[in-house]
Amino acid sequence: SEEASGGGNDEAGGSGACKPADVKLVGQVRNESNPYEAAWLDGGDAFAESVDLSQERLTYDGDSTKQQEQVSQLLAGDTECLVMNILPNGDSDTPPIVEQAQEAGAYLVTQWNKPADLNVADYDHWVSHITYNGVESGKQIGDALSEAIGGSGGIIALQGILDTGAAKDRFAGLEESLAANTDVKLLDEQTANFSRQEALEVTKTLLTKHGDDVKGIWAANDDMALGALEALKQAGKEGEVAVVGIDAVPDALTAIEDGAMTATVSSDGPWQGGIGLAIGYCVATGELSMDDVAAEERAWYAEQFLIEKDNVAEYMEPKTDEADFACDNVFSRSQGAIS
Amino acid sequence: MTLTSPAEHVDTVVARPQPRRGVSFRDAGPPIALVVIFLAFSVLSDDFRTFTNVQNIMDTAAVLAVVTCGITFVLMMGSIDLSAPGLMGASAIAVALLVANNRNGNDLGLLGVLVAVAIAAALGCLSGLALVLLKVPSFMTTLGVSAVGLGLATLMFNGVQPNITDKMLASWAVERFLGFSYLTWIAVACILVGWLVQRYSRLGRYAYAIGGAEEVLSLSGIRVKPYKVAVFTMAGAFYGLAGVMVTSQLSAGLVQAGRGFDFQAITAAVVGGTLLTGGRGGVLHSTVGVLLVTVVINGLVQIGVSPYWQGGVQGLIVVVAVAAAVLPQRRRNQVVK
Amino acid sequence: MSTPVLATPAADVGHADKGGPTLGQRLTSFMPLIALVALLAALSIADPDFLTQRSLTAVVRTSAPLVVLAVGATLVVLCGGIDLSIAALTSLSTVFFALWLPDLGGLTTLAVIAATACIGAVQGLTHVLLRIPSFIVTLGGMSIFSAVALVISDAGPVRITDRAATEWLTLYVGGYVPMAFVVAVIVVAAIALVLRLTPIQSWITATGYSEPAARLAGTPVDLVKVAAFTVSGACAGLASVMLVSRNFSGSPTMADNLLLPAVAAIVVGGTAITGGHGSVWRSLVGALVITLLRVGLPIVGVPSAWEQILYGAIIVAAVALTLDRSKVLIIK
Amino acid sequence: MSIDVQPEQTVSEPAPVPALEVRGLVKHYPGVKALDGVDLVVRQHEVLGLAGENGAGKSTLLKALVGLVRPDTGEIYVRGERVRMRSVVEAAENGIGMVFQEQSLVPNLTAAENIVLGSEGSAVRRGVYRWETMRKMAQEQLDKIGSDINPLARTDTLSFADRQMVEIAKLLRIEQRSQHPPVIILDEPTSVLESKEIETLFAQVRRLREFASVVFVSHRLDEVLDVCDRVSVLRGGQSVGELPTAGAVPAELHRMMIGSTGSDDHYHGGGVQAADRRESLLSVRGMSGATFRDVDLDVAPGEIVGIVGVHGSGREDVCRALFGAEPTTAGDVTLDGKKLDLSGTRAACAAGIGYVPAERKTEGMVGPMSVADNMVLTKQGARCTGPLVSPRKQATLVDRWIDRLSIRTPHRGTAIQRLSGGNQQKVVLARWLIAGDIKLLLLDHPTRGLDIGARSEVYRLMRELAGNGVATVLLADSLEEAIGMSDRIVVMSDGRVTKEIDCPSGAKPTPLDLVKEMV
Ligand SMILES: Nc1ncnc2c1ncn2[C@@H]1O[C@H](COP(=O)(O)OP(=O)(O)OP(=O)(O)O)[C@@H](O)[C@H]1O
Ligand SMILES: Nc1ncnc2c1ncn2[C@@H]1O[C@H](COP(=O)(O)OP(=O)(O)OP(=O)(O)O)[C@@H](O)[C@H]1O
Ligand SMILES: [Mg+2]
Ligand SMILES: [Mg+2]
Repeated sequence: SEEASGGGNDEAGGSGACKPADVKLVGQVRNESNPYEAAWLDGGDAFAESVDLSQERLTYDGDSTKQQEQVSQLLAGDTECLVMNILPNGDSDTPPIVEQAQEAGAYLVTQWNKPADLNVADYDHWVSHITYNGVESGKQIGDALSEAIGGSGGIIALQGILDTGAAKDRFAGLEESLAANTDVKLLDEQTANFSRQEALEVTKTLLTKHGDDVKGIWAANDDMALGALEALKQAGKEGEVAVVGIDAVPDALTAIEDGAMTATVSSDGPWQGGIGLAIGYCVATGELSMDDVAAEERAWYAEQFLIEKDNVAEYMEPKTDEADFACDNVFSRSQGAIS
Repeated sequence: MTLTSPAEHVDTVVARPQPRRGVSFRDAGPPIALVVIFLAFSVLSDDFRTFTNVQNIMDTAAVLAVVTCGITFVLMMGSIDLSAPGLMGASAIAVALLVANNRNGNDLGLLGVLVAVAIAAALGCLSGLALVLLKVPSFMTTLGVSAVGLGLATLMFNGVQPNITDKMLASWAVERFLGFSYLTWIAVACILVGWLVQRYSRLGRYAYAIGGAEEVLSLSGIRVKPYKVAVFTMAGAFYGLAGVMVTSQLSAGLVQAGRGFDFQAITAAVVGGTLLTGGRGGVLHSTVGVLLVTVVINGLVQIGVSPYWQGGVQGLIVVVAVAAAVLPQRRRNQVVK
Repeated sequence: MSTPVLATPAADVGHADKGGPTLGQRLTSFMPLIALVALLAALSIADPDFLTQRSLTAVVRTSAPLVVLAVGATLVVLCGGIDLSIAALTSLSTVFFALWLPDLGGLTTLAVIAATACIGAVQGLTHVLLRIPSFIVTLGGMSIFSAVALVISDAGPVRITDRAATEWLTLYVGGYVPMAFVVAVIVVAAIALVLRLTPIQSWITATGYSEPAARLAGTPVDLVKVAAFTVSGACAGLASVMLVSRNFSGSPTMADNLLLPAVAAIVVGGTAITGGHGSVWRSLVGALVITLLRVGLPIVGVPSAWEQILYGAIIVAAVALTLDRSKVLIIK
Repeated sequence: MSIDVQPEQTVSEPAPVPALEVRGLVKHYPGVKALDGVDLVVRQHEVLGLAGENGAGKSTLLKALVGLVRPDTGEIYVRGERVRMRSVVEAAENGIGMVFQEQSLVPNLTAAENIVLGSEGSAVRRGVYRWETMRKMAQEQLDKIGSDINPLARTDTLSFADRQMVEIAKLLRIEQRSQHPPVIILDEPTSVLESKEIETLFAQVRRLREFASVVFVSHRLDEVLDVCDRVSVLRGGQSVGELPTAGAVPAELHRMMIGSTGSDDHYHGGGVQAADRRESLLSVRGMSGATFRDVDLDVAPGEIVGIVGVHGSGREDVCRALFGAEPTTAGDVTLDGKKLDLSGTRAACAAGIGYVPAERKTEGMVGPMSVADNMVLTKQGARCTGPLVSPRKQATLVDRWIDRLSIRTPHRGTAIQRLSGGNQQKVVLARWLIAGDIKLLLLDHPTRGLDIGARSEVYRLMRELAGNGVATVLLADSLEEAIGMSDRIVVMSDGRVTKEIDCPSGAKPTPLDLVKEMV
């Protein structure tokens, strides 16, 4: 049952026999106007170059419908050797993408968002789904925050876009962390929609509301953490309140290096941009047979690291290793199947 | 026969209604709503009625106030302007790349700010030109120009976040004068300038008149097109400044710096009593609207409304506030669009 | 009462059937189509693969929800108002659909449309009774609907397991024409037909051009406006069913980004945003233009930043082409 | 043409250069020839009347003179020099200015701003307003015409008549603008004025003649003859002659306008006798509203009741209240024995009430809609079979009424805003008549801006309707009209009914009688 439909057929299910030159690589993210996603697409370009192809860069402005529209249009073209590395806008956007890709016979890798009950193994053209363990990261930075404020005191939480899985998982992680650190008190939680600017305003308001009770700020991503830092600066509390985030965007790393921020969790954009295409490419060209893809490699957590002041230097320069993208090595960063 | 009718004795001169000066009753709705809402939150939350929170409200309102200042002139003409997000994005990135930053060696300081504002003004001018030359409704020209602005911003952004290291610009958001941040004072200055323009300049009065009866201006031999273009340009400059202010707040130039400001500013202006059909209201009206909207957002966080309900309650309060404000002016046959 | 006969006969009144619309005027009503064809031609030149049957089928299939949304809101715009809540209402009703489906089964579609029609009517009533500008009412509606959707969906997508209820929308008529688009066209045709054959058309037009005059002529202005909002709401409901059939789930933010495209579709079609002049057919074509721009530009390989710049420039140019300026005296 | 007259003016010469001369002006609109070779001469220091039926082309001609209409062919000479008017500014520089038929003030600006609009001079220096200078400038203009309007009042707070005065005050600024003696064009300036204001205006016109030429248009022929030195007559876009006013009578002028002998009996006699008014169709008891109190009013079937009163007497609002367009606070109103629902215009229409508003342009018609659509706007049933519109039925119906009322329009599908004012009014009137189910007509200045022929037709129509049992409430354009048309006159003052005067044909009161009651 674990070996499900993937390898069911004698033609090796979704495994393809495309000539490397016929493969068409597509990377799709929300927009190119934030460093993380721009780096993702650049990573994709780098991989494409390594196999003498080019990547078609698509962006959909964080607009779910536009993403669906683009995907349908893409799949209305030639799909035989199409490889897509897609960041679905939200959990609910994944199923239609998957179904369409399956129907059209394109090779699909998705990242970050997927409804928990959607099973990758049920589709032979949905090669893989990669994500980071949000509960884990939320908990890691929660713990780091507790430690930074000395194990007791009030904190405030800035949530992401409320209806995304990432926001929920990360907040669940915080709650786990709080359950373990009983002296840390969650004073308030508000959403700032993953946005730096909204985080600035919400934090300012919460700072006036709770004043000096606020010892730490937990943010569901680095952008909001950076917004919170600005708010602290404007309130004259720079350095007095610990701030943690997730994503390891360059600015956050700098902030950690400078001591303004306490911790973040790495997610490696360039690697994500490359790895999705690499997996799809390997399967499309037949270098990797779907039969050989283990069940726990169909949907998996990628390796992530808690970055604090002591190890930040290692992450300052993004290093994507071409070896990561070799067909026999594409799952090297797996931390196990998504449970 | 008509002429010689002795009816001329009839027209007894009734005491003429003296014109209203200062605040008139029909303008009183929004300020009253502001006071009521402020008092209501003060009662509901002790944290709300602190001086620091008032400071906070003012600081928060600053950017929106500047955007609204610009949009008010456009609304006064009866046009609409959705270009704030694009123009602010373009100017935010531009200023971040022009003052001292981590991306390049530029260090233009105040000149950089001026260039960024000028870029936004030029884009605003483009909306105005498309409106008067191509005769495309402002709704569309500004929507289009906003997209163009975002595109330009994305081009300049080029994948790497520009962070500012410029001391002067960074200080705007942090340094305080008389308890309020420099940004708040910049907003106050903008409102003052806007008000003076509206009341004492030909541009402002003509913008107001265009909203009242555009065709009459042409009949009086006034070429309205240049004024329309000028109004959009001026609005663009205000958005540009707002983009710079956001950059100062965040110490970074974001393409999304202006996201949501278009509808927020229109809401604020309308809540303050500026009519979307033009010819009514003004900068001071809009300022009241900005404060009202900001107070509501701040107050809801202060009294701890669930983040899930925040948006909904805000929407409800805006509708109720406008309903209360128009109640005294309800007339039959009144046109409400 | 017998109709009075007047002494002075009409001297030289030339009201014979000459002087109808001239060729030029007729041409302007085809401008949206011309814009559409020109855009399609440009995209095909940029990427010859774009002009395939499969690709065109995908475009019309994709456009269906936008067409329905735009057409509903067109009625409100024709009356001189604006409906900013359509997108949020669509999102909300995708959640309704997903939540109700297990209980209502096949009736869910009707129930959702009825519910959104009622919500539209409530907005319309708020607008006409409280005399609040439609811009504000629907802006408030927009945030309220979003909040309700977030709360009832528990801030996440609600999957639907029983796809039978929306299966029909994913079929193809004659193997090529997507059912969703056929439904959209039927909606447009039905609305257009009702408008054409009944006095409602002239009520809407009069209301849009000059509300005081319409009111003093005894036109049921308030009724017409409430009806327009009701239809707009119902269309949002139908659009949500189409989206659900495509996404297999309801989500509280699914359609939120369709607001500006829908309004842009209306304006690109040449309907005057100030009210009075326009038609639902124009919005249909406008929605196709907008869809082509949304999907076509990136697919033919325009880079993201340039895509936005082109999008901005093209919508302005399209309106410059399609708007019949003889019907709209003052362009605001 | 080769009249290259000497540019330097020698006033002593026997035939001085005309201030303005027009030759062979032609202007086509789709389906109409608005001007068909018009010639016109305006001499220096004269008041020239321009007469003609509705749609004769007067406004078009005058607009061509100030550059608002670009004629197809033809020449315009100002003081002997050929000029091409391309804009109002150019016209003003040539000393030509115009008060438009439809009011053209910016409602949300102050009167002062409106007066100086477009010629601010020292009131705006380098783009900056100097309010005090502006107020003084405006005050000066207002003083000239003896108006006591506060220059800093917002224009939309002023009455209709006051706004007209502001327009004239504004026009007189042209004196400052051109070094030549100006030509001042007044297109129907009196149609909304009251007698006293008309007198003031005429005094102004006479004063203007001292240093300017004036072109004056009015449909009140007696006015034209009174104030003008000479009248030029237009018919169907052509000049058909001119008439010195000395000794001329209105009938003579009217004959020239319509090309045949018209009837002198404008009001067509008739009317109901007091005895016939036993049961009233409309009965109003103690109706009160924002601007009127305790109004009692009865109108019998077939009766025409005129309401007279000065500005602010509340008579317009009474009319609107009866039509459900203005809220009432108290009162019983019954129509035909049934209680009348005053909650909205729709109920009023359904009850068989019709209303013709005074502000035709904004309230009476929907400009961009066709003549046909405007005509059937209210009584949709008349063009429908069942719930569906029948285009054939509509065409027949509309064309029949276009004929009946001699509406000059190229086509029933022409936008009503392209028609001349008088023809627009006829369409609006027809709106209430087409279904033949009207019981009560409320007419607010129904003949405003109508030529004598059209007016006569409206009167005839009113009589005809009255003869068929329609009750009419008339807010007349002049006291004479009220007296001539009404069977009974109700005087209102300060929101109350102060007097009722029987007004049967044969025993009409004089205007003086009414005036005494109105004060
Ligand atoms: N002496 C003056 N000094 C400066 N401005 C003046 C003066 N007189 C009039 N104005 C201008 O004229 C306008 C109309 O004046 P008024 O006070 O009647 O209306 P308002 O209150 O501005 O209108 P609204 O009700 O639309 O706000 C004012 O907005 C003002 O700008
Ligand atoms: N913009 C226009 N488009 C088309 N036809 C027009 C336009 N303006 C005027 N006309 C037509 O030209 C003719 C002359 O109109 P004009 O307004 O000059 O008449 P008038 O003599 O001023 O009438 P009135 O006494 O009613 O004001 C009319 O038949 C009218 O329908
Ligand atoms: Mg005021
Ligand atoms: Mg005229």
